[in-house]
Amino acid sequence: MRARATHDVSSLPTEVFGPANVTWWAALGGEVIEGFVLVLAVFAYFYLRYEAPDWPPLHTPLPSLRAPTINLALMALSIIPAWWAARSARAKNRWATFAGLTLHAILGTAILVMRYFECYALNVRWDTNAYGSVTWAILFSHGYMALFDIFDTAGLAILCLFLQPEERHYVDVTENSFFWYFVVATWVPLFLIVFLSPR
Amino acid sequence: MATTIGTDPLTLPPAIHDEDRKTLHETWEPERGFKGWVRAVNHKTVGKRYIVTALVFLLLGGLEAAALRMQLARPDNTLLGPDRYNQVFSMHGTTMMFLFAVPIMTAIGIYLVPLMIGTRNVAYPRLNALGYWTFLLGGVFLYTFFAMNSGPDAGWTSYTPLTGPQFANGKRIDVWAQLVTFTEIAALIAALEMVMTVLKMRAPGMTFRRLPLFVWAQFITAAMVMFAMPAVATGSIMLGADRLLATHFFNHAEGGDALLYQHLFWFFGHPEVYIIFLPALGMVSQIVGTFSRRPVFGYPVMVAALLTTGFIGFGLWVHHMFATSVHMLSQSFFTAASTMIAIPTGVQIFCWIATLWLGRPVWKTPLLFVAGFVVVFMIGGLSGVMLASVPFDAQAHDTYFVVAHLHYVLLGGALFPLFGAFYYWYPKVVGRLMSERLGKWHFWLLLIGVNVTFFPQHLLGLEGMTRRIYTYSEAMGWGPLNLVSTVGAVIIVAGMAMFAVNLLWSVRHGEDAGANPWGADTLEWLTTSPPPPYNFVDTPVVTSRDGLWAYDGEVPVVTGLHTDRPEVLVTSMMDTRPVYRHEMPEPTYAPLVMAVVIAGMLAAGIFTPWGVVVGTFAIVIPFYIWAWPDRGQHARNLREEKQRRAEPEMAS
Amino acid sequence: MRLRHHATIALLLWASSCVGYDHQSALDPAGPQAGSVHGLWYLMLGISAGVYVVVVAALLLVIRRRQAHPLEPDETRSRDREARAKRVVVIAGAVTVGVLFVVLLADLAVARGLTRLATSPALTIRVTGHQWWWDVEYEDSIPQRRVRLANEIHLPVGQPVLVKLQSHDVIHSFWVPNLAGKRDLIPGHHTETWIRADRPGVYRSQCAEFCGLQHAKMALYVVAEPRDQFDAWIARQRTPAVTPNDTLAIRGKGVLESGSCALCHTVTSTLARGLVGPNLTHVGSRLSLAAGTLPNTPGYLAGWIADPQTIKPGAQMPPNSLTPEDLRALVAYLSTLR
Amino acid sequence: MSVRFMAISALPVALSLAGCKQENRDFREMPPAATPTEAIRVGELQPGGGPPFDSTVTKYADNAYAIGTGQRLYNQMNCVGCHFHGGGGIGPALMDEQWIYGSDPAQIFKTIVEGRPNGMPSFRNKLDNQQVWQLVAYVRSLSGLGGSTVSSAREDHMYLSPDLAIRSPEKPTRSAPRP
Repeated sequence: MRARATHDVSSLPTEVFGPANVTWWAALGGEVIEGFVLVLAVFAYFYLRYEAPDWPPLHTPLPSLRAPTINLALMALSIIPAWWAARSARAKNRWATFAGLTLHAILGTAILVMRYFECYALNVRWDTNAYGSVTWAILFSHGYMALFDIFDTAGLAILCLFLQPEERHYVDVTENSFFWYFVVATWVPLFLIVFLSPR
Repeated sequence: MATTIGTDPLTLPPAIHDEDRKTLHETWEPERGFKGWVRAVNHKTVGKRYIVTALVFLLLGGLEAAALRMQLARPDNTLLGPDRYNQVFSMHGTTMMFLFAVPIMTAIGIYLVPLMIGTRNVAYPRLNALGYWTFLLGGVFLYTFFAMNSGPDAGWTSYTPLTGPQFANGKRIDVWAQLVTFTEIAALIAALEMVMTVLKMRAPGMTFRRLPLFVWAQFITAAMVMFAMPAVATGSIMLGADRLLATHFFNHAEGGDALLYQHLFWFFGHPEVYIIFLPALGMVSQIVGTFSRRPVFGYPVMVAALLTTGFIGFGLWVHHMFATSVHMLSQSFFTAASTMIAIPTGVQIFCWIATLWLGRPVWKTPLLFVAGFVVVFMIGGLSGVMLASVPFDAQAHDTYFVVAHLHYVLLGGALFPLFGAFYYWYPKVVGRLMSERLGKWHFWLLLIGVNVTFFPQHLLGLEGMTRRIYTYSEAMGWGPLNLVSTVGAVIIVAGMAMFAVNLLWSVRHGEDAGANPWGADTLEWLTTSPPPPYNFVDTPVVTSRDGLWAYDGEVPVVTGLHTDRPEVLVTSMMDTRPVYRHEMPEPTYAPLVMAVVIAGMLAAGIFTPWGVVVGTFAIVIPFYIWAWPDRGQHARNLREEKQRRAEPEMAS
Repeated sequence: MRLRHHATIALLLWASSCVGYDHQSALDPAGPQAGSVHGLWYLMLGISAGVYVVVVAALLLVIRRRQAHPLEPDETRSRDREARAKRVVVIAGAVTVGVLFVVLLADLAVARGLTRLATSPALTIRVTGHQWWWDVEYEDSIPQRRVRLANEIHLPVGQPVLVKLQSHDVIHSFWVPNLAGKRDLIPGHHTETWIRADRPGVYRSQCAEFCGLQHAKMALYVVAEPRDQFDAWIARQRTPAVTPNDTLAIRGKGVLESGSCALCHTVTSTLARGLVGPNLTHVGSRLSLAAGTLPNTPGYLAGWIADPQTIKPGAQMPPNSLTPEDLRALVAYLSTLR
Repeated sequence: MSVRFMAISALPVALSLAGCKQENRDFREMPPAATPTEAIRVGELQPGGGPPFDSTVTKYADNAYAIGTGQRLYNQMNCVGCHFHGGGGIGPALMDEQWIYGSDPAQIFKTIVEGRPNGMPSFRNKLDNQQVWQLVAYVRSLSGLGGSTVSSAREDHMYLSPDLAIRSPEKPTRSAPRP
């Protein structure tokens, strides 16, 4: 058989932003998987709640709201540097991107620290009863996801600091922010379920 | 200027010179030695390893099965005591489901799908390698503990509370739960890989309407994995937490529920069957098409059937729990769904028979295995329809009837197609054909062995022999049928020995295959056997669903990819328009290092929660190594980006 | 194929002739539920066999067709044949749907029928699963009339009996294949099933959900007997344990009360009040020992008491190093507890 | 090559020897010394050999099945009735560091077999030696003595503590001195 050139792709770009990029799809795939893990955790929550005569169980106080509310606000706030980092990355502005990432990483770390206090705000230990177990599990699975995004953010910030980012790194920055929006967005229903719905 | 695609001489357009070909070769050539071995990220290298490793687990799982059959061959046998028997049957199930069946289907996909869609590698090669290493270390982890008398001993389902902290002493169940985490990481990685490769890396012209059925099957399977695996991971992590951290997910006294575990497990466990079965259906479709010398009849129906199976597969899980007192209404729903899932599979079987009837079948070993698939699988499928019935399930559930059913389904529905696939694609992977003679011996011994082993078990089940019993008394009258079953197992072993000999012998002594020994239509047959590291000299353009059969002496190709770096073409999702050129990563240690850290974290995690905490932060190190750019490549990319930015300005 | 065929026929013949002492088969129904499932099974078997034969025959027909010249693409595609194939596949698909619908309707009809059959029970039995034996209690509004025994159920023939199920430790499953389908015993859940035996007999039941080391040796006998025999049996069970009158048995009672037995077992009207193991008040009247593992004879009983861990490794009964005389006395005493 | 291969294959063997001990399940064995209580060391002087129970003690202390069975016996023999789930109530707590009659396995063995004043009954002739050793292993594991990798995290019962939700369900004190 003979080969006949029909498509010349030499003029195509080597990197693109957004859904055309395979990395974007990796982030989306990660979101689907992580999102489904959270859905299952919520399923377990309502399954146990449906079986329980009291929710929270007898002698277990309601969760406190101060730390969770502060953290919700922090999360809402953290969207701004994430968005700013992504915008600067699209404009290929190294230092603005770096600043956005650094702010994002700092806020993210603060959120994770607050997650520790949120666990306290549950007013129940994981090994007290099934209610405690499942609420801790929800907080942890979401926190774990956030932690890995913060690892990524910090890594990209370090990269921006020491190297001139390539185009693909700018693409990574936008996808990192894309994942963070997901982290924040999933927290809203989880917050409502864990902290408000027992009231 | 002449060069080749496959064995056929192919004249390349003037743009591609021999020089470029040489560069292409140098760029993609794998590194040599131990270093190259551990750093490999090529999908074919990883795929081959995956396949070989899964076959080793098949061997181990098979030996365990043989031990079980030996123990049950006669009443009151004392070959294996209850403690050992429980470990061995749990290891058998766990190995076959988690370490053989799912991984080998994935593995064949990893090897073949990029070839079949005309690209050079999978979408995320390093992640792919990480998946393999995690899977390997998971298997090593499980068998190390098994050797230490700490093999799981509560079945591959590991129901609580039998597996909870109170009733399961020691670390045996923790090992099981953690193995699930290992395989879940590997499977999710492979699934992500497969979905994104199929969505974004198909050759121009290979729209969804032209996608080979095997790729469709792999794609749908991977999508199913993304929803099924998290469920079992959730269940097994909760189980581990109950055991290690004293949580109460499954402790009814503190508000937990043992049935929650069963829901989570079977929400994964039932789709799992289809995760094994769908790729096998894809294999059957490719084999039937090729050996009927015509495209598979009813392509749109076939695709629809695969999709329907994928969807309904998630709506059946409760039929594993009928004996737990399920509400009447949901009983009816799950019965109906479980019955109706037979329709898409039935339709596919009809389409294959129609294809064979319309075409002119060539009865080579792969097609023989397809026939065996229909003959054996049908029995499992039909007994599956029976088990969908709540009243009948109440009798047959947890008896040898179910054991017979599941083995008919898995051996008939997955193993026969899998062996067909081995005979079919082996020449592509190795460059030599497997022996037809040994193949036929393998086929007949397996066909006879499977039926002799498992058919009597239907009767045993109805006569009251329950599952997972290590012995039975003579008065039960189960002895003779069990002996027959054990004889059948011996026949299976003989058949598998034929396969093993064939597999090894043909590596050196098999007949030379050439690029396309079967005259098949899909793209992998366009390139040499075995394929070069870059798969295709030029990315082919697809013009029809019939693939190679439609080319008519001339292959339209894509030009313009860099040959001095591992570059692949990314196309748009629906119309496969070329979008950009994506540079693939170079070989790297990062996946192996990351897998070792993950394995350390998981292994430590069964002893102390701090293992997981430390491990989580330790992952950062390989993660950053992974992401950090290579210095030379970095400089080059920056230079080129600068040039590109300068060019439009000059033009304007 | 032929080998399988012969084997199948031989096995079917063998199976139908197999009527031993240990009756544990779904193929030999003795109650309404097992009966209707038995009917459903033959319906489904018939339909399945028909479908199987047709599909495999079609496959074999195709196999017998002329083979192609290897490696030539098939150029003889005719529209006519394609259309015929399409018709056949569509019809086959429609038939499949139809057949499955029939099967589904039969399933649901049988399932509905079974729920309707449960009327007001003549008797309520509470069965508690333990690793690895069954605790059986006949409920009665008057506490003194309650009967407690282990690994054995007696029922009057022809009368529905409600079985309330619960588990003491892990999940077990209660299954008397000759009478009815199985139902799980799940800690924290109260499940129930009901059974009715339409002809007298001894039906064996075995735990059907894997429950650990001795899952294989956790059986229960269901004895269906005519009403008068049953009444006599239950009246006997309501009486306290007999007081021994020969010296050996008296000594045996002493062994039971002073040794380790009393810590776990109860024999009413003695000092043995343990609640860990099976109630032994009328152990002499039972069909089996160690949850259907051994026949109830003095020899097996002595062996079981002395060394249960060889017979049922992992069972919760410890070995007892009694002197031969004590053991003989204990067995003699237990044998009198009828 | 062959040396490396041997080294690799020796590893599982070594591991299995180590692992067997923890996960082994001896259903039918007679522990040494039928009446070990008589052989408790009371002074420095000992006729012949070393302390007789060392092998027995470690064998049970590091064995998951022994501790699990001990846990079961603890419930079945109604130890729970007085000692509760280790926290103590009518009888002394078993989770803390204080041992009235000593934390040595042989001493606990003696306590169970012979009973103690103020309510602890004697289990002589009620439990066989293996069972007592299993109980000893479990009781010691309650206060963190013996292998932590072989004892379980919790049981399937209620962890009642009405007034305080943030609390640990009877966490053993791991700081108890090793004998």
